Amino acid sequence: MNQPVELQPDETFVLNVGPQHPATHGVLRVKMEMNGEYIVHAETVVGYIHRMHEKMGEVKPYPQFLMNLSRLDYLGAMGYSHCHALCVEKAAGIEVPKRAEYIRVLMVELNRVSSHLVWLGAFIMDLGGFTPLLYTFQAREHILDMMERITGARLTYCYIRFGGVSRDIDDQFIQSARDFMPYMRKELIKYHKLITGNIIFKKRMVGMGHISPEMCRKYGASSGVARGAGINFDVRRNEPYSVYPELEFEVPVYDGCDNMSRYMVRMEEIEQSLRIVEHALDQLPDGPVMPKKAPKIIKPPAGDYYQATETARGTFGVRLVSDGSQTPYRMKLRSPTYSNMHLFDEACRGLMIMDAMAMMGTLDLVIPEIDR
Amino acid sequence: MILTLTILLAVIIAIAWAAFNAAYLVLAERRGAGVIQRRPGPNINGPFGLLQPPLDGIKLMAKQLIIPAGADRFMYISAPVLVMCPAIMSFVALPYSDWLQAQNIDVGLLMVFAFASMGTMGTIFAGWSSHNKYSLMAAMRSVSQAVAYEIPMILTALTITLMAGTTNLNAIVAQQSENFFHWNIFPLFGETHNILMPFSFLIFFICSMAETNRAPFDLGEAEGELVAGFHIEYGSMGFGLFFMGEYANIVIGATLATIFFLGGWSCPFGLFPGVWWFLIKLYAIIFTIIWIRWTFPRTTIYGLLNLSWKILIPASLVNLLLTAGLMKVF
Amino acid sequence: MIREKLKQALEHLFPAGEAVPPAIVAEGEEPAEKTPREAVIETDYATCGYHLDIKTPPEQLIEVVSLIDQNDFFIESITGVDWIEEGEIEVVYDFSRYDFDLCRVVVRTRTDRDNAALPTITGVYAGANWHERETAEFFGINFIGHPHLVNLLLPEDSDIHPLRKDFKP
Amino acid sequence: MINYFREIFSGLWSLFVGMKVTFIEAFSPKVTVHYPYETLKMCDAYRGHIELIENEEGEPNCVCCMSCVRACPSGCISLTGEKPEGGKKKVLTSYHLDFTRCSLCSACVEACNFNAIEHSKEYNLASRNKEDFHFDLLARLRERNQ
Repeated sequence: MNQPVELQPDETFVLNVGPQHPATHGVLRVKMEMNGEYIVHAETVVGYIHRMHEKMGEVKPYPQFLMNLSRLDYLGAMGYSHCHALCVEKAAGIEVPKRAEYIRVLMVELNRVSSHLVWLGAFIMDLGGFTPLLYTFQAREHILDMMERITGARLTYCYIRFGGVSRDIDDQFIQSARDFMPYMRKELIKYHKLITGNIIFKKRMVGMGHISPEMCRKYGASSGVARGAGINFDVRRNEPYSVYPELEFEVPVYDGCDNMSRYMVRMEEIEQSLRIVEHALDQLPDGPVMPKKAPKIIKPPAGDYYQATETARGTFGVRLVSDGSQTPYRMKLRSPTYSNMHLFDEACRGLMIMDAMAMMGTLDLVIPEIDR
Repeated sequence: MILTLTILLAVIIAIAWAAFNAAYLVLAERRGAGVIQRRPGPNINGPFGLLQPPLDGIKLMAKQLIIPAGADRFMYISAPVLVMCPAIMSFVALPYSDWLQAQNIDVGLLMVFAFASMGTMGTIFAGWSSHNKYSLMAAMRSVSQAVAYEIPMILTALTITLMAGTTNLNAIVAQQSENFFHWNIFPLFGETHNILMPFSFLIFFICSMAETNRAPFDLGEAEGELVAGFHIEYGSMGFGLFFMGEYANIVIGATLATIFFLGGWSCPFGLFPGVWWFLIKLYAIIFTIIWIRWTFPRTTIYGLLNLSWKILIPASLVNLLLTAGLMKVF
Repeated sequence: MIREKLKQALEHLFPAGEAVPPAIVAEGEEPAEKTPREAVIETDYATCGYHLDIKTPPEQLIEVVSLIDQNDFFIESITGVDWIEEGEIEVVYDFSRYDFDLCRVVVRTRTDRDNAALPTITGVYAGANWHERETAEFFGINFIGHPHLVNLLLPEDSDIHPLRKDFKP
Repeated sequence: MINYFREIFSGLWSLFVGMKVTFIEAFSPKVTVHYPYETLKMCDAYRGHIELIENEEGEPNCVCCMSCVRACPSGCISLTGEKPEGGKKKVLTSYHLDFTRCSLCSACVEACNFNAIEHSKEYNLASRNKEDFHFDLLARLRERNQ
């Protein structure tokens, strides 16, 4: 509906969005070549907080690398530790007690809810509405309090160990998690009233920021970006791991390919995560949370192992190349936002800057996770 | 001589009132945001945080005014003045009751609008002279926005002038003074019964929000994409003047809405008219504006222009036409 | 089954390399001495986490990747492994599928350590751009034909290759 | 034409629905804690920096087995111990924690088999001076006992 006028090659100018910019949620820089308010060409520059986690993985023994995984993504740290633990357990053949696996899934899903809540608030803040951020933080605070009581930290949990988890959950946690469900559902209705129905919001979301399924495939997008493009893909169900086959949940898919679809996918994911938590609480088996003989020294046999999981931001993968020693030979961390962000360069072409910023918000960026 | 002194005093009081309002509305906004977001807001400095605005002012004045390299110095320095001065000047013509007014001007309405549109000049000066692409884009947005919203706003004001037959703000209020049903927003009785007036009020309200760059129309300072918009390069009191100018403009917009539609200082029941009624109405409107700001996300620039050119301008034109027709008929 | 289909198509592509039986490396067993340059190996998903392991020479890389692209796979990641003892760098391409016909494909290709160069696959998968840039800066591989091969995560002016095993900070 | 008006009115209505939500929230109680004036108690599992645990005599439980030093991913613990004349067990002579590098991962506490270290509940740890984060835990223990 809005078409830029034809321009001469020397009529564009370059706008540096970032490295410090309110919409980039961290140190990310986008070099935008602009025609007035229209983006002609964008180049994303990442790497400002690159910490070389992969090299750290090569020089540290397996258990010492555990805590690095929490530092990848400060909002959904649990999912990343989970993936790493699953990969190493698969390689080293460590059995995980059923209860521990359930607790992991519980925590991962709660973490997913809290991560999506931050995304929601920050995304609306990109659009200029400040208040929803504080409402979502109120709800998130309940989750963080719950998880802090068990894991001992609010963001960098470092809770999952090879073979189990570091600490069992107690009745108080179960009770507070159960109490949280109806509260969160009520909050979700509030968000839908305040945000989803709003005409200004709808005008900015529906039909804006087109990302096609083909583009998703070429760039390897996952999570809400792919599911918002009508791709019915969720590692939790397509490639079941952990105890997800035993739990009931649906994968929300919208095929609008626009901002609204991606937004709705994430909103429904919150509901589905609540459902998983409820179900996992019902089915929670008794037993230990660490195997009887948890191995102190982990030496996976030589080989190449891969494990993918669905974290809050999409498909996270760990490739582990072992040479049979105590330290990995190579530890590749495939981060989901990396692929999702890569797509931005192509997808934002021809958009106005404010629509591009809205689209960037729907990609659910966490910069340390791109940079690793 | 005495007359001149009286006028001078009145003007000084008007300016003080404008500055006071601008400063304390910042506090009111922050406290209001706190209430909506279930947190206290600034409450440390003084009782209820009442010392916050003067302390903020001292802090801003104590800061160095940094002029970026490559900036047009003259325009850069004059821009905040150009934003704040017209806003304060408008206060001279605004009546608060039948006697409380700096100067009763027969073309008060015209004067207020003339000064209000001058504020855009300051915005574009700031955006252009800052030597920053963000601020330039913001300035361009502000101008297109001001052009788009001035038209429906003035058309609505024209409707009021048509009904009142005068541009004297006092006279406009005087016509609505009897009771609630004589106000222009619900003119069921009196000479001007016009069922379209609630829509006029809505148009005027939206336009005054857009004119003053208020959320959800704050595209000139959209922090999500343009960081801080036209005042991105301003620090210290230069920034403070922009800030105060914005709030002074809000007061002007709300004052005009009160005068045009809500009967100014007249009481809803025709009893004890006075300045307090005016202030109650004024601040009710201002708080609604604050409430709106902390509820909605920002519109897009084309959404904003579409709203103006496709909805508000046709609506206000139709409104003007029908009002003229109704006045002819009755 | 996409796995069978892809496997057949790939075996067609490598007429020289005979199909190798599924190589499930049992615990304690020594891995094969000399891995063939080109092979399609069906691996055990439960132990490794992927289904097909394709070894290809660099010359045939684009052909293999195009074939995978035609079968609607999405690119998951590209990375390298520095086999310093063999004097080679292995570049690993991961592909997977969006539908329920689960098939993870790993494409491996090797290049000389000292003069590492490989053809780019950005022409096939646009999303390989960043992955290749990352691999290039970490391992010092020249992706021939890459449109914009500058450092991505490392500082723009650095010329270190930190994931090489002989890297000393 | 009808759609034009319907869109305007449904849009306006949605704005009022949103305003109602914030209006209700405005009359709900505050949820924040006014930090420097009120503080919350840290929960039991909270992981602060590590602290030595003392036995009944006020001496540290540590037997200098060095397992915490080995377990630490960042190498931020350094300790020395010596065997006193005629004594059987090693006695801790110094225990330094470089908190600038600690990532609070709890590996050292889990590695300890002698119940010698625990996490403190301290979180007010901001300083402009790097030296403030080189903790001498043994000195802190003695200080606590006095």
